[in-house]
Amino acid sequence: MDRINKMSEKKSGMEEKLWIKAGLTDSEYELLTSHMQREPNTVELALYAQMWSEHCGYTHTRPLFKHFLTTGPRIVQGPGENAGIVDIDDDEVLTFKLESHNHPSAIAPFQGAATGVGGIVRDILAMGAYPIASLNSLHFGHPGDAGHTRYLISEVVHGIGEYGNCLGVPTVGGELRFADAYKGNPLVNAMCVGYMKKSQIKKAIATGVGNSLMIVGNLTGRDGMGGASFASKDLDEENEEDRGAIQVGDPFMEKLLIEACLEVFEEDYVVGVQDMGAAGILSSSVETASKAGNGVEIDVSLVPKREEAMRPEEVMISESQERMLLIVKKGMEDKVNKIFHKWDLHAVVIGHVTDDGLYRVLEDGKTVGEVPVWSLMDAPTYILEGQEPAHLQQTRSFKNEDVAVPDDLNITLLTLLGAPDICSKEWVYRQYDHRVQMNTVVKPGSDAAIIRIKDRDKAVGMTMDSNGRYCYLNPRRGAQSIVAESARNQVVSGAEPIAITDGLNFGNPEHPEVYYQLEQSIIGLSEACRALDTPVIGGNASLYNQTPEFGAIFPTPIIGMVGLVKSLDHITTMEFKNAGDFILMIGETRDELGASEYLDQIHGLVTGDVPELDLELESKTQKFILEIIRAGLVNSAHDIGDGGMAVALAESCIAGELGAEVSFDLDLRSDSLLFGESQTRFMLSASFESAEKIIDLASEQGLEAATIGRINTGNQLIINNLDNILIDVNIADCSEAFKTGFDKMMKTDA
Amino acid sequence: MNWGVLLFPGSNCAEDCFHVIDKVLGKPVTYLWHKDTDLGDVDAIIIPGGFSYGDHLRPGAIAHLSPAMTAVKDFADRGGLVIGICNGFQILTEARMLPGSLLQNKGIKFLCQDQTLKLDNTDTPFTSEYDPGDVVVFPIAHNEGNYYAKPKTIAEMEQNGQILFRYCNADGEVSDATNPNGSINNIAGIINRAGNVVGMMPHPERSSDAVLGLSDGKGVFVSMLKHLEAKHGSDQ
Amino acid sequence: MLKAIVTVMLKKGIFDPQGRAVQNGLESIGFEGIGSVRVGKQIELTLETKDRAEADSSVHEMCDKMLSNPVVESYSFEIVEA
Amino acid sequence: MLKAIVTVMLKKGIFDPQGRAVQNGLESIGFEGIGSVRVGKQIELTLETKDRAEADSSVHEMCDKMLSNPVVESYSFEIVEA
Ligand SMILES: Nc1ncnc2c1ncn2[C@@H]1O[C@H](COP(=O)(O)OP(=O)(O)O)[C@@H](O)[C@H]1O
Ligand SMILES: [Mg+2]
Repeated sequence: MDRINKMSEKKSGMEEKLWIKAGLTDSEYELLTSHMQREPNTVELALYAQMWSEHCGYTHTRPLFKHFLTTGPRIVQGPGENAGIVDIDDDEVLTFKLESHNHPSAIAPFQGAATGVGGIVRDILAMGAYPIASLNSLHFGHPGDAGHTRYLISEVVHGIGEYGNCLGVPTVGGELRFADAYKGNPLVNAMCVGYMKKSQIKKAIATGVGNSLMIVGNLTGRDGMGGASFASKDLDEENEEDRGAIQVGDPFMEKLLIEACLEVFEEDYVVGVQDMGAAGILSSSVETASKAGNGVEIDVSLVPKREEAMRPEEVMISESQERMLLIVKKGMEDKVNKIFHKWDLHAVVIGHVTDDGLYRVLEDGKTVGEVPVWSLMDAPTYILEGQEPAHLQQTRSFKNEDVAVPDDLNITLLTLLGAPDICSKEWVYRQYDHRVQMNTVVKPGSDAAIIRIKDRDKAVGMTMDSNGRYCYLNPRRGAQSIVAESARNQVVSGAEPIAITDGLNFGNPEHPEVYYQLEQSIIGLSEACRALDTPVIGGNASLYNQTPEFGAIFPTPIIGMVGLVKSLDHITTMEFKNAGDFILMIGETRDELGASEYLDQIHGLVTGDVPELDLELESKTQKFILEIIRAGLVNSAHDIGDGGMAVALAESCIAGELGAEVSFDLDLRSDSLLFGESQTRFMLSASFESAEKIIDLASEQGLEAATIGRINTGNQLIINNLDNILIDVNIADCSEAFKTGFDKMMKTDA
Repeated sequence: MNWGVLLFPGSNCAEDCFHVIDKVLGKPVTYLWHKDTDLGDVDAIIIPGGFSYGDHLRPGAIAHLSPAMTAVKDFADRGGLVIGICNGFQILTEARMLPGSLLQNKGIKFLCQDQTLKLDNTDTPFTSEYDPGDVVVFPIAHNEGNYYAKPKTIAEMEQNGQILFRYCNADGEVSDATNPNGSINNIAGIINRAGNVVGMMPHPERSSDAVLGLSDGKGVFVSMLKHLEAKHGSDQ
Repeated sequence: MLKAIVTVMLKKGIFDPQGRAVQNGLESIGFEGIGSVRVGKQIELTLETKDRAEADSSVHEMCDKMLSNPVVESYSFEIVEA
Repeated sequence: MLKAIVTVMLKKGIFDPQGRAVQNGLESIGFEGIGSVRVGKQIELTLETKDRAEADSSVHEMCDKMLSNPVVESYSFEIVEA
């Protein structure tokens, strides 16, 4: 080795500890020197620093993943590949995953969000699949009080739109939520779903000694230097110098990459594929080699670059976008290159699979770094001791009596309909091409997006959900509720939930309270996934989401769920369809105001406990909803979520442009009845005969169900309880509040 | 009757157009490649939507210079039917096969929505299935759909019946309030003087497969088909 | 090596929505006294030739063919030493 | 009246996909000897003030706050008589 920069030669003062600068601890440094049985040079140190970061090595989250259910009859591939795979019958499969791009989006929101989309699409492509839809989950501070937040929202939405639109992958859904906890550290999580035949599945594996590693796509530059370790630190001033690490997305290149890769995959040239995400060439090649138990060698001088004088470690960890690694059968390199050439792209051999289990970096044929592959994959993990956050004692002691019922409940309803978390997100999704590919049967604006599979009588439901406030007030039950809510969105749309991908967005796990939130949320997610039979097939962790000024974000697990609609006839939407239809409510309403949108928006309180959730009842009720939908008994279906029953009812009226009158006989506070968020509830409409059948079926199964009123052609939404009129509002006013809420919010001046 | 769908790097509605001709119309259709100078034996050419060359510089700025576009011009000069949809429209204006240009939407944002359109001239090979004044729904999805031409050009086009579709509301009213992108005279689709080259921002193909809840757009392709069939009948 | 700096702007009289949006944006954060804003493109090309006349005519041709759309845009450029 | 001509370009070292696409496009129609292409924005603002120093400082502020994103872009401007 010619290029030895012995660390020890400079190992004197603190500022000389290069491993600290690289993001490794003293004990990690000791561990890696024992793995190597010598001290690393600069190249080797960079390899460990990247691979052992939270982002690549999942150092804090890996030990917690054991809780997850990851198998099931429809699960073809669980966590461990670029994305999980589920079976949707007929030898067809879907692959999907979500990924965060929080820190890049905080700094360069347009590019950060755009490259987030690009990254997750390549994960799907690397599975051999054609990307058929994407979704996104966005969290920001409240825009009302900050021009900067409005700028972030505009730029993030623009970035997601521009990238996805150019690719021709429809952006069909997602969510957009607000809380001050995200002010300094917004969350941008993107999800992509791909489709393929079972026989087309590809793996990220470097088998076959002598096979070639080919890099395809964009040239390599110094972009995103150290992005993986950057994502594994708090966002603060000290990281200022990392902020040069901005990648620029090139969706046009990505589109060509998709076309060319899928064309190559049709032939028998490629044994393995891996996208280049965090830590670029390094992590993609280490992972593929490790899976095969092989070694690899890569010559950095062969990598096509667009910047001069790049150091070997810079080439290895560059996060230039729109690149993929193909493991190509020996002798097939020219054929691969020919297909890429057709699309005006190159495919270049940068190294080979070896049999010695070593990760060898060369420069102009000379070795400049050499470490065991296994040791790079063997990032140390940390099991920490969590501590219940101090605020929970106080928030759990909240009693409904602590707040007064508002005088004018009509105004309360209108306020909620226009509230940031509830109001129409059309401002967002009209910037996304949600119809390209001509499969979008249910477009954004309903509970789940529904994408048909061409030439088949079946479709796919897609959702993304989270609730930071719930998880802040009760991480475990909050996390359960998210899975339940996502599954509700699926079943009301006619889809049977199949599996989830999870995005773990948390603060710095080294803080015991944050670690508690992380651990409890994972336990909650796992419990709900087991109860609802939706295994976790992949996910992403984004920790260290906090700033000195605003502290840690709300604990925000985000889930992306996919469901199967077994016949196009089952597709159901939330809008009321026919005047005269009966309105039914399934599920029990209790005196639960804690953690609600209502407390937050109307009383300015983020407090109380998350509503009770009986997972067994949830599962039973969801199966029932799906059963009656499949039986053709239901004309519209909507889950009752943020803002409670009154909001759900108003949404169905607004979307259907119809009026409704409903009456209850419940001994409950008016605000609990109208706006409480008791779980496991649904709002349906059906013809008279069907409504009767639904009630009968429900009582047979011991489920709470009631016909509460009827749809009419009038312009009013009227809600009575015990002969009192609680709500009597004009649908047009509801609609106005719901549809202009977002615009108003984006125009408010500080 | 052979249909051709022209593929550029970055086209992303080519499969959609192909699907409609193949599955909805049940007619033979092939892809044409931007580098080809010989387009083979086709009777109608669709230039699909998307982001050819990433829309870099201006939408259509790079694509219109490709070898295939020279062949498309020849094809049109010989009377062949050409329809450019969305990015295809932008390419046709860049190639000067249609007058005017498509500027950025007045709201400077990408706009994807189901759009109501009013039929103007229905006496063309592309619109014969409709009646004048019909109101139809085709989705739009574009960032540069704001049609502009010099006032004199617009006046001539209006006089010659070159406007095929205008943005309107559900009642067929055409006004500034029903104009999503700032197009002059709410223009959504136009035809050349010779009557065989059309450009339109709305996507008729996305409104052709009833499963998706929209089917008004099928008429555009059926009109073209009937025209071709009549022509072939008389050729024989 | 020479460098061509090409500026492409929308022709006068054609409404520039982006310019308007920038103006509104600037005003909304408190800037006053802005008459109008136009947004165009600046394209910088390095050219391998050393011959200014040749560069000049080839950049003209690039502008006419691809870099600008004469229906709605006008262009100008200068050539400097790279 | 004064006019500020602001140029905003991606910083050196930051990948410019648009520039690359334009370069490839120009090459594909036969232009040779193009070293590199970068595409940026030119923003022209007319300002009501007559005070150059004032204009100068306010345009600087506009660039920092809205016209450019200092993380990825650099800007320059000149002020001329309108
Ligand atoms: N960021 C976004 N991108 C795309 N669609 C979105 C986004 N945010 C919300 N939507 C769409 O708006 C609708 C309402 O969202 P939301 O209120 O979160 O629904 P729910 O409460 O049923 O989960 C859904 O169709 C959703 O897909
Ligand atoms: Mg819902």
